[in-house]
Amino acid sequence: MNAPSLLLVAAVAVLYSSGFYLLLQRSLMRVVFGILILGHAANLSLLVTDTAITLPPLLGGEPGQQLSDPLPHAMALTAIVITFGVTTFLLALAYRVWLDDENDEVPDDLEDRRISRLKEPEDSS
Amino acid sequence: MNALLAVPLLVPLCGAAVTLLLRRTPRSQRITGTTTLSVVVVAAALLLWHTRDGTIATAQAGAWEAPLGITLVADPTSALLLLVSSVVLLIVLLYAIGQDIGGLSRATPQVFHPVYLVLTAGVNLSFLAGDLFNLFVGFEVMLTASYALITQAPTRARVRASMIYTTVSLTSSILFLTGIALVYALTGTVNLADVSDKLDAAPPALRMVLALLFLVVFGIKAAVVPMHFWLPDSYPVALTRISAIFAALLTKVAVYAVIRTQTLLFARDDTSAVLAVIAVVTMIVGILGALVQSDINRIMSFALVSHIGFMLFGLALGTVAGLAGAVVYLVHHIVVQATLFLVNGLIRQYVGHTSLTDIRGLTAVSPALAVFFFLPALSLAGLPPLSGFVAKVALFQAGVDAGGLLAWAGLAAGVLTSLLTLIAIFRVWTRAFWGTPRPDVLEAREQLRSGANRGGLRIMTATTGAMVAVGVAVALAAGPLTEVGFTAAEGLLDGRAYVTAVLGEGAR
Amino acid sequence: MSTDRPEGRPLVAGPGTPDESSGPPESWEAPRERWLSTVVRPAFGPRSVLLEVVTRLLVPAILLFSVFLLVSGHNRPGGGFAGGLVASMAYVLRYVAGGRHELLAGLPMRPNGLLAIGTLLGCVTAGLPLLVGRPVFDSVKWEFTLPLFGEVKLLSALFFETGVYLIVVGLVLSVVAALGARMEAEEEEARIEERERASLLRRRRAAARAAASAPPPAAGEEPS
Amino acid sequence: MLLPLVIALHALTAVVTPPLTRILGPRVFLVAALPLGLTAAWVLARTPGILRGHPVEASVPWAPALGIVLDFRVDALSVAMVLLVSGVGAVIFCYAAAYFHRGERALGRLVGVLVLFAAAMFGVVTADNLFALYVFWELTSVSSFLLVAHADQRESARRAATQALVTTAGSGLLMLIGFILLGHLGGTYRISELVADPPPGSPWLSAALVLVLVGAFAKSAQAPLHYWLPAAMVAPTPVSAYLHAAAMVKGGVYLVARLAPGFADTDPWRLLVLVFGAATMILGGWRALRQDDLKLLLAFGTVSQLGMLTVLAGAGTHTAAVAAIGALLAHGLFKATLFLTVGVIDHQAGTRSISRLTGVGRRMPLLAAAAALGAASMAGLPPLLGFVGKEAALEAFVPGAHPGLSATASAAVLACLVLGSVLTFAYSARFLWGAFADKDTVAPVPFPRPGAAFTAAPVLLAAAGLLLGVSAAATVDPVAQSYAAPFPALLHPYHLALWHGPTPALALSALVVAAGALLFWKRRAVTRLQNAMPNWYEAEAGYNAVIQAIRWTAFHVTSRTQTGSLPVYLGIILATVLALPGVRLAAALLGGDVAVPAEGDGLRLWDSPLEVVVVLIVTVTAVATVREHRRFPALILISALGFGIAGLFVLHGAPDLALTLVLVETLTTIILVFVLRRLPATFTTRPNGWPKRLTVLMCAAAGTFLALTLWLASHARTHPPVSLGYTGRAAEAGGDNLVNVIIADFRALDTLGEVVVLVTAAVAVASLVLLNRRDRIIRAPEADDWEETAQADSAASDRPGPQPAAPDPLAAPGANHAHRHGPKED
Repeated sequence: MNAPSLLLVAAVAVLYSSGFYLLLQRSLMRVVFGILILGHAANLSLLVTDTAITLPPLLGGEPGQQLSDPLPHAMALTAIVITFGVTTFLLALAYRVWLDDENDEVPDDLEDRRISRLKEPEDSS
Repeated sequence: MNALLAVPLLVPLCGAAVTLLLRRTPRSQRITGTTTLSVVVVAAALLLWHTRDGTIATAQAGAWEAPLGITLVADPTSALLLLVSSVVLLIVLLYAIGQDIGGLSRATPQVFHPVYLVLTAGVNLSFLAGDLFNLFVGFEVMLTASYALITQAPTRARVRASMIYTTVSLTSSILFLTGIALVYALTGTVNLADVSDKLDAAPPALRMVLALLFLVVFGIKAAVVPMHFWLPDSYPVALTRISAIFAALLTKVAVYAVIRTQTLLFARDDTSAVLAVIAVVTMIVGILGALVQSDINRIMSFALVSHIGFMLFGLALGTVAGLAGAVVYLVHHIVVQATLFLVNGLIRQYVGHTSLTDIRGLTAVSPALAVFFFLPALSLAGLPPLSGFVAKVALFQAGVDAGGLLAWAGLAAGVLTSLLTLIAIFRVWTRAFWGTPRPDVLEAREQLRSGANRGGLRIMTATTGAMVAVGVAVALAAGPLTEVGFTAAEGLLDGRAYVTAVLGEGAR
Repeated sequence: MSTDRPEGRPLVAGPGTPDESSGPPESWEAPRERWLSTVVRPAFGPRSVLLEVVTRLLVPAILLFSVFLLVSGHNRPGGGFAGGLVASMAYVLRYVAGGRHELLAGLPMRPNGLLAIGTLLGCVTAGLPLLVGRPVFDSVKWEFTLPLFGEVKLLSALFFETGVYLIVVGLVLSVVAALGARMEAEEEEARIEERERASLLRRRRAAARAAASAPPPAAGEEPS
Repeated sequence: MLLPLVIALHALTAVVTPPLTRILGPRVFLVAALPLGLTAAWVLARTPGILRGHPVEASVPWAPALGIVLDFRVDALSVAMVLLVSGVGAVIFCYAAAYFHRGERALGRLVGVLVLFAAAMFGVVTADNLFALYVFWELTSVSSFLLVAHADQRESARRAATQALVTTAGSGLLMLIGFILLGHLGGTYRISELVADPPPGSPWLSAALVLVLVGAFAKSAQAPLHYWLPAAMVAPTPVSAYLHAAAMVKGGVYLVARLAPGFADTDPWRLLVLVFGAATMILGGWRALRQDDLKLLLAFGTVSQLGMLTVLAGAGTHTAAVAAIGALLAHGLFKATLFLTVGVIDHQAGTRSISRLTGVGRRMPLLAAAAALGAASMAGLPPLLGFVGKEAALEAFVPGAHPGLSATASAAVLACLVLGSVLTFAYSARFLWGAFADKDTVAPVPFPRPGAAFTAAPVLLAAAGLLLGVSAAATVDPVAQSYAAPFPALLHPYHLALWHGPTPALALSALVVAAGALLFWKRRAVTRLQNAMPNWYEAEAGYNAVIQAIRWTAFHVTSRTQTGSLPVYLGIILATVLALPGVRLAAALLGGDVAVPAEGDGLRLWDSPLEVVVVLIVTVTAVATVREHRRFPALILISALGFGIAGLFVLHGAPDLALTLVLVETLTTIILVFVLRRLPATFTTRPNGWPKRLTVLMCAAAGTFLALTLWLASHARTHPPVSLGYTGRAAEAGGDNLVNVIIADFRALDTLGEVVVLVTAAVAVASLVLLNRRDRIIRAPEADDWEETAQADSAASDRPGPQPAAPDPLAAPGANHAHRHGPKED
């Protein structure tokens, strides 16, 4: 019925996979890139829930034409803008981390590392 | 009713805009913030009054009927949570104002006030959203505000923590968005009531996949084991006022979302086994983490993770009693966690840090502080006669009533967790509050109390006391609270009523 | 926040622009009257006259186009978002061509003001119907005839879209100001500080050396 | 409704007394004694009516929906307990007024909590609702926690308090589950109703009773949970006398006695009660024999006596019940007497060690006499109440006397009782000797004469024990009979009295005295024997081992899982996505539960050739971005990817989306350039903590899973989308562009939220970069030496102190330091 074409499904799969892969890296910028790609993947997912109709949802054309589903477009638009806002913040954050650490990496939590480096519990009380 | 449902969103947003404009005049910012939140408290109280008998209040934005426009919905569950969260938000704001007045904070009020009000709007929208995508937007509003808040006074540790926090939250948001795409693909709608209605016809296997996906999505935000690791690495590092609000509200909003989606959308799908296992693991792993830490804030954060398990346990039972227990536990936990973090903030003021290795004799430093810690600590451990006890009894009763292997596993985990919480929290008490305080701490206290920041410190202490009082009030009002809890739980389980209230009688 | 530090920062050494060098460079109180003036310093690379001229010509057109997108959005692709993004593109262009002073100079108001006004517009559009007992966001339509334009249809949604437009512009401006202009200023400042510190150190060391070498005999052989 | 008021009066006193302490000093205890004395008097006045079968009742609803109602009911058993809790309590409070010095540390806290404890204890013994009982029960645990640690500077006090709390509250939790189960089975949480009409026997009922008994045993220090009681002796003596003689430890016995009429015949109640009670009795007596510290001797004696009381209260026969009341009252009186005596000795002599005391009896004949009376009562000598109770106890287990009890069980218990009594006699004698005797080998310690008020309390209590013993038949017996009434009556019900004629019990008593005297006489041999025996009964080691095991587990679980590494956390989240919904989808596909699009039924390879090209661009750029480690090529790739997506949007009839995306992509690229040009030219490639193959596999699986679900879900759509409704309504909204109409009108609320996100993001970016810039500039150069200490960044950074001087460019490291110890923590 209205399942998207296999090609689009594959594109979505590749986008998600590469987004996840970048997300799992230590480099700050690659994490940001991962989020960007994942955002694309999610927006594309919203879009392809629609059938293969390619007419823009603009009224006023010839009556009786089947237009593409506008709701996913609206949601994807909202999502794009949200992702944009949040990505800029993430960028600023990444830049800040880099400034502080002189290091293009997501730093580990020090207290966790301290605890996991211990050989045994700190105190017995 | 239209106005009552819109006020908790629009008033904080207007407040945020006004405080953004008034960034040069802290005084008017404070007045705006306090007024705004007071209005929200009143609106939430009215809403709860209106819905206390199980009425479901709805408002159609733009006057478009339900599946076309966005619906705002308040049932007893959301109204109750709205009221509690806005009270907590107001008190924490007053605490922050006291801190600012006393010059005891490194936060920048120009940013704090607007963003805090945006956070309020986001939390409220999440509670009131009757639409899946709108819920997503509510979450995003709340989360973006939280990104801004967690980086207040950005020290290295805070920046590092917020990197973890932001990335994990974004991952969850992306998965949420994907989930919405899937729901729309399956049903062609995003209105919660409509989705609930139309999912009936969907293949059960796919429905189950979606149920589990949403469990993961909200589970990340609710810090459910094994997706909880980010929380103890980020919350404790933030400013007190902010970790208090995060601990009290953000995870609870996610728990609310879990409850809402699992009961309304996926009631037909039996996720109870998964939920019960997750609940048990969350309880145990969380509290084991708390036993190892040496920083009070981190102990509280792990305890927070652990007690999320209790609420999920109530949901996993799937009975009226279980859900009522979960709702009551939510209310209790919001207040208690906020109180404990505020107390930690006072400890920071007095001692300069919250590391257990170097704090002694707080009882001697400030008896009020000792009382303020002791009562919520008891409550967290579930000891009577405080709210934690009532909430725990509600859950345990529901578990015993339900019976079965999973219920008993949950009960066993609940008992063990309560005991370990007791050990963890009284480890803090015996080490930090008893003993002889260091002389320099006493000196610093005298300076603090006689210096220019005296007034601010008093406000902070008073507001912490107010939060303790709210906790005691929750315990005293356990009768009405449990009544509302049961009404709310019945409402949660009665998806038909929700659908009818939103879509009208003609639905289906 | 110590923007009031006295040490000099002749970031833009324009002659005859005293207010330029005395005021904090990253402040939004920067002068507004100039427009691709001689103190331009582009964000990237060397100054390019061609780019400046093109920018000068393009910016008003872009802004106009953005307003068109905003107004026509209800019937055609466009709307508040697209309009806002296009408008902010104009400012980004100015920044790229003219550097951060250009950006500051050309702003109608601070980004925070834009954000706040935009939010208020949105909230008011949403909340006004409540006062007359209608649901939030209930749309209102005014139709009236204007002498020149003829029949004009005014939707409350347009106010809302204007809010969106303002917010988008505010967002991009504050991001560009923060991640572009401010960082640039800071780096410059840090460099100057570094230089000052180094020269101060050098001077002190020289003074110390002078002092050490003043008592002449055998000083050079002592281990230091 | 006077009962809740009694508790309110206590609570009021608890609030008032701490401030009063500043004025009155230790005499504040006299004020504190008032509510207790009044309570005792009031209950005493109501006793006749209660004994006639009219219990005093009251009820305060709290959370009725959960059955949490504060029901109160005072019957004969409660009368006996209230007299101990409030009556004896009042005497102990008066004693405390003389015991404490004016300058005693934290006296206000002590008196407040002590009164609170008294209130809770009163609640425990009058509550008629399982939850109410639990509430007061745990309140006694918590207040005793604060009382035991009165000297909180001392590690031993802190440890003992924690131990007591963890043990009693921990087992209290099990008891709570037992209560809930009991209420669930019985359909009510009212104790009187449950006992009168117990639910039918079932495995669940047995489980409930076991859980309840665990709580009761822990509270009453039954072996092997008895270790906390001796340790809690670090508390001030009046506290010990009240908590650990008269009141708190009786709570468990009380609960057993309270439930016995309804549940004694349900397995395994009797077995548990008799076995643990008897074992505790002997163990406690045995250990009491070797103590040098008089207080510890009494503590172990208490453990032993509690064992006996548990046996009597739980046996569930008429005679045993009668004996229980007698022994309960007797124990409260004599043990309080003895504790108070030790308190006087300790207070005056500064020691309570047997090996250091000598000649106290000569100097304090009155105190010695009182103690002798108390010890005699403990040893079970006539004409004291202790003797009356012990006679009855022995009588209760004469084989064949009770149909409910098998002869062998009776005989075994009787043997234990006798053995326990022998030990009791021996340690009683040892106590008297140790405290008061002249010892040639010991150098005398200075012993100032105490005030009369100080010694009055033990004398008074000892006299009460004597008086009640002599008049047992008239005073104690009616209470005992009233309590024992529900048990199956015998032909000749047993009555408490001094003289029953020559009975087997009397003979056994004589045997006990003889054997006990022998044991005392041969005490050196006994000590040698005890030293030779292994210390296997040190239950405290068990507690410590459990705590250690918990900490060990906690440490290993946490240090393995909480790694602090973001890639690991995100990987686990992905793994969860795969493990929960992913596995479910795989199962559905394998099981054929879900329809897969087939040829002619929605299965299409592509929609248009152009789509193939664009998708190719998208996938190639996506994969290339993943593989690219240089910053600017990666930037170009990611922008190209964005434009490719926009192309797909155009192809799918979404011009608005495409327009917005193109604009957004352009801006994103520009901002990325701003940031990237400051970053290193290549990205770091340090491993992320996961094996690379696993990462690839996991990401590919997650991506495939999501895309596949999307495909299947779209295929399975059953309803037309709601958006069809927009077409007809767009005119109302006044626009032709449906997407825009949705954004600005139909779903304007979403848009409002969305722009608020933008506002917040803008503010956040600005605050992150613009503010606190001074700190960063100063800190940035010496970032490295921070690495290890940086955790203190937030915590240690800002203890209250003087403002740091304005940072001097020359003194960057110093400024850095000043920042770390800046003025404000938060």
